[in-house]
Amino acid sequence: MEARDAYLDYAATTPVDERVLEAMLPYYTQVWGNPNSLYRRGREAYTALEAARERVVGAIGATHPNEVIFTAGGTEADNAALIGITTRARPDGGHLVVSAFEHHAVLEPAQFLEKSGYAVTYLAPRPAGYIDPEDLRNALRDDTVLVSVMHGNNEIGTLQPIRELAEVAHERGALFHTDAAQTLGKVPFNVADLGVDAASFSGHKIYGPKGVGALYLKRGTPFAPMVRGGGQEFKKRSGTQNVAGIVGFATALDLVLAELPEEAARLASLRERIVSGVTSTIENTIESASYPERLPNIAHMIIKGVEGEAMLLQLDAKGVAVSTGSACSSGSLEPSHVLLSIGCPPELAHGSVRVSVGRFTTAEDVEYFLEVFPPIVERLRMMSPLYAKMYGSATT
Amino acid sequence: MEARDAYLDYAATTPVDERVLEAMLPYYTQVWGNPNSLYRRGREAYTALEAARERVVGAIGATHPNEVIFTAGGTEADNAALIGITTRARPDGGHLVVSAFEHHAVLEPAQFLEKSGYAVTYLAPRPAGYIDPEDLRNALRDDTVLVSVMHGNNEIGTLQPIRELAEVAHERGALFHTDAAQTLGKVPFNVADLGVDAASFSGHKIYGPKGVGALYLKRGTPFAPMVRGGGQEFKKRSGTQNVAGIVGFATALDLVLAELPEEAARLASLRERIVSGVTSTIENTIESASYPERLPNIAHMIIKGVEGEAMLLQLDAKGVAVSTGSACSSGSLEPSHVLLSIGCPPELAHGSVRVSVGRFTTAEDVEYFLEVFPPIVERLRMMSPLYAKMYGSATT
Amino acid sequence: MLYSEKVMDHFNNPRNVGVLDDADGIGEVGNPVCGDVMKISIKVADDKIDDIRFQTLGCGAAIATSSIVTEMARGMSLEQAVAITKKQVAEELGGLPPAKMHCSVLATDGLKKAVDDYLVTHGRDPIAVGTIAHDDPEFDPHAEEHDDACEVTEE
Amino acid sequence: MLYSEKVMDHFNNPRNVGVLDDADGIGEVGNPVCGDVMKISIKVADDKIDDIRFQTLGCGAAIATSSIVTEMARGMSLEQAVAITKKQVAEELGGLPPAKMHCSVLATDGLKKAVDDYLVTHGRDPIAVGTIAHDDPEFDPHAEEHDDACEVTEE
Ligand SMILES: Cc1ncc(COP(=O)(O)O)c(C=O)c1O
Ligand SMILES: Cc1ncc(COP(=O)(O)O)c(C=O)c1O
Repeated sequence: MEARDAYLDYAATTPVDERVLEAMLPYYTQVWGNPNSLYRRGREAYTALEAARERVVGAIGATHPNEVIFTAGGTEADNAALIGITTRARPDGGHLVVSAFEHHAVLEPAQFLEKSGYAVTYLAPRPAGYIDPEDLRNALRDDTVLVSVMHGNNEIGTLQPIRELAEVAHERGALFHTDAAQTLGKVPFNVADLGVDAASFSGHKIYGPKGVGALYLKRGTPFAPMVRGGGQEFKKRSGTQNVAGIVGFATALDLVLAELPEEAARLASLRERIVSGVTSTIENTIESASYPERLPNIAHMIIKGVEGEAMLLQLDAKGVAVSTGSACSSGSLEPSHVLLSIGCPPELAHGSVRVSVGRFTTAEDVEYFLEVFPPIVERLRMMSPLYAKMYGSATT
Repeated sequence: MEARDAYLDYAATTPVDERVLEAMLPYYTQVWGNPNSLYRRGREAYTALEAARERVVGAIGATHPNEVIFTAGGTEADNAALIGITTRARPDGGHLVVSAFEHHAVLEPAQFLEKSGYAVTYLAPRPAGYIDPEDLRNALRDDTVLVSVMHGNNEIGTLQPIRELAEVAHERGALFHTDAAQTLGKVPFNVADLGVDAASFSGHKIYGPKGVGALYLKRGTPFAPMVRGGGQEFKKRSGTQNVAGIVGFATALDLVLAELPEEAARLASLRERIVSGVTSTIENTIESASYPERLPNIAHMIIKGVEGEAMLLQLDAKGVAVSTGSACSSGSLEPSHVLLSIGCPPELAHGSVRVSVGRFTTAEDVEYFLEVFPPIVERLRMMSPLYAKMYGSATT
Repeated sequence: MLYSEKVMDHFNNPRNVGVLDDADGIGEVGNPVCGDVMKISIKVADDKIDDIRFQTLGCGAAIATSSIVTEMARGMSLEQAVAITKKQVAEELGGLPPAKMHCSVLATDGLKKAVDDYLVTHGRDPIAVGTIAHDDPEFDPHAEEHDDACEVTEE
Repeated sequence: MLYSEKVMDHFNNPRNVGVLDDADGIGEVGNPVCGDVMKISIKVADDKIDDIRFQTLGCGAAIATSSIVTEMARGMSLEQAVAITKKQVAEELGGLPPAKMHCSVLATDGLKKAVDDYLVTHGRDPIAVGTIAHDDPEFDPHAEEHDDACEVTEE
């Protein structure tokens, strides 16, 4: 068993694809003008920027170039959507619904709005890992201004019934935002099909650069900018645009969509192998969420009686990169709010592991992981003062 | 007279230096981990990120790594400083002072705060182009929470007496922020010497990439984050960091500082040549601001009886890139607020031209500009229904 | 913001620049405080525009719209000339960036003024008065040029 | 957040793992709900720690601090052992990331409990009681580990 470099955390970030980097390079040292300048160098940059925008607009099924504004990432897009839509649509307060298992990039601005005087419902998902449209219906109020439910959960990997949820929101007159950072390029994403008013995207999840993302805002959606200044991005997001990064994002999106159907099938089979491999060879392990609609690339499991960071570090020592929802790994006292939200007890949440595959993952990477993982679990269980007591034996 | 490519708008943006790009490249396809991940790839990215931070911290004379947070540019840094400091230090309202000739990236968040219930004084500069510390003293109130005066003005190029201004603010218990997007790397900048509590920087003004900047926040300065989420950047700015861009920014800063003294002298003499060349060969032209403390690289002149965008486009046709404060170029009705603030009448402000030099500007570029510019002015003046009436003759 | 090729052509090679020494009518609109002023002089024969010249202080679009309006108007009857709309001017140029649409008002207003000047100095009734945007003290040239995607942008 | 080399060494090669079958004293602290539980067993001879073992469920720092505390305590008098501070544990490891400082409390508390357990089961007075953070119902392991640059960060 040779040591490998098995990166299995594509849901955290991805390498920039060589083809993407290639597309970006001219915009550092050749076409480097300010796209807001009128002379040739500015016009060249402007043309590249708008061409990139058109590509993104087309790729997500938007209808008008002004519906896509570029941001510094998924987090900024989420913040801008939550705060920008809410404060503009209802400056004097009102009600928001966000799912309880949103990314912090949605939860934190929701909490900020709560402190600023808005009422916020943190809607619990069903234990299987999805937001039930009926639960949303019951949470809506006459003054609900915005509902935000992510398209695919970044930890447990479940997809949400966005079209139904958006419909329920709209019936009650609320706007609908979805955080699609994890789904763009992994499952079909079309704003018209889903019927959303706003959606967030992140470049570095799709083999594009870090520090660039986009916000889809359907025409006419109320919006107050978060970053104010020179009035770039149709006055919706000021600041000289990261032209190279934006070209990278658009290129990455093109590539990932071109390869989507085959790649999704390939990743799904790797994912299945991971889940069945772990749960069949290591006792007291389960998949975290049972909802069948899911991202093809994220496997998420509970390894009972083990702490996540310790697993992660031991896997790292073997050249395997994964992530965990344990409290220790996040530097907070609480384990993953996502797992807690679907009813996973904290002592099990501490032992969660997320294995996510991507473009450069091979079957060998997966087999290697499945080979090195059981002895690690066994070793940690043997080192635990509780495992034998609780589960009988530490051997796998 | 051969057509050239004479880029003379370095104050708008700069090309990425090849050495900077070189330094960035590994962070796209080799060291591409998420710096917030614990395994090797994450640690490598984290190490690079923190090394870049240390370099910036050292370069600006900060004392602690946590004093520098990376942003998506100068605009975001300005917004975060204005809104983050004010709302945290005085959540229930208070008073701000900003100079009337700040960049929109400062003015717009100030106006946002004004709409949110803060009182804002837009302090007029003296006609020579500087903020007088006595004027600031008179503007301060007991409830003044923050003063923001830019270090160097991006249009007229005058430097502001930041140390004195910060002292005056501090005497009255107010915090002090300076927008140093235009000065970093062009004149010495040291947070301790200047005595500021916060300062904003932008990468693409110093031969670094667009879409990256930094905010200096002195330890203990009250601050509420603008972008919230995963808690990156010491919980002060969430979002997966743009590692490549940040490394580029730090590298660009190193380079620009290493070359500063000689380069500043070289640029200053190019600047002098531009101002004396234009004002001596074209009648009815003047330098816009007389304050002697100024950026070495920005020449700013009023060309009476001409509209700026027309000049800009005609220069562009000759391969020369400059900028203007005319209303038309900005898409707004008003010409440059900077020129109006120093008492320049709107009809003259429409005819302003900013010529800014940089690393790759040669004496030949400048001479070429000085050659092609007079006939352009003459032609436009001859086309004007007013020039002959107002100034006697359209010939230069 | 990009100018069309035709705008750039008319800006770089403006047609009919100057003042007709023996003009029958002169129209001047705009204000240097706003950055654009246009003056049109016309010769009229048989109630048609026989010759036409312009002078413009202003941006690329102001110069280009001035230039094209002189081309459009030449040979037109006075009625036809005052009926030229800013939309036609913009279309003739292959479009204008939204922020520049007001420049075409400058051109059509200048032409209207010149026609009325001719009519009034020849003892006839003006035909454009009331349709000249620049005569309206409330006129804001930028009022219509907001980008419609920004309708609900700023507070 | 980076672990020092010494932390990683103790995490990857923890010393003194296990339970002493004939332990004189046993200390168990922590809670699986919080993600870390530690159990220390000691053999005592001449009021010195003669042998020592640990078991830990927890993160890298929890395991490393457990491991090093067993090395530090071995051979110490009981008084010396209960006087080991979390700061000493962290220093001995070449430092701990701020977010992990609480892990060293787990290790010192486990040791203190084991010593008191030995003393009490041998009819003597406990010497650590009152200094064991985990006995305090108000104890928040994370209370002290805020990054001091963030003092004024969040509302
Ligand atoms: C669901 C989700 N939303 C938002 C983000 C944040 O995006 P970014 O890292 O580009 O700020 C991420 C990833 O970090 C994510 O997984
Ligand atoms: C003084 C000043 N502040 C802020 C900015 C904005 O910086 P950025 O373009 O990185 O958003 C600029 C340049 O555009 C500037 O000149």
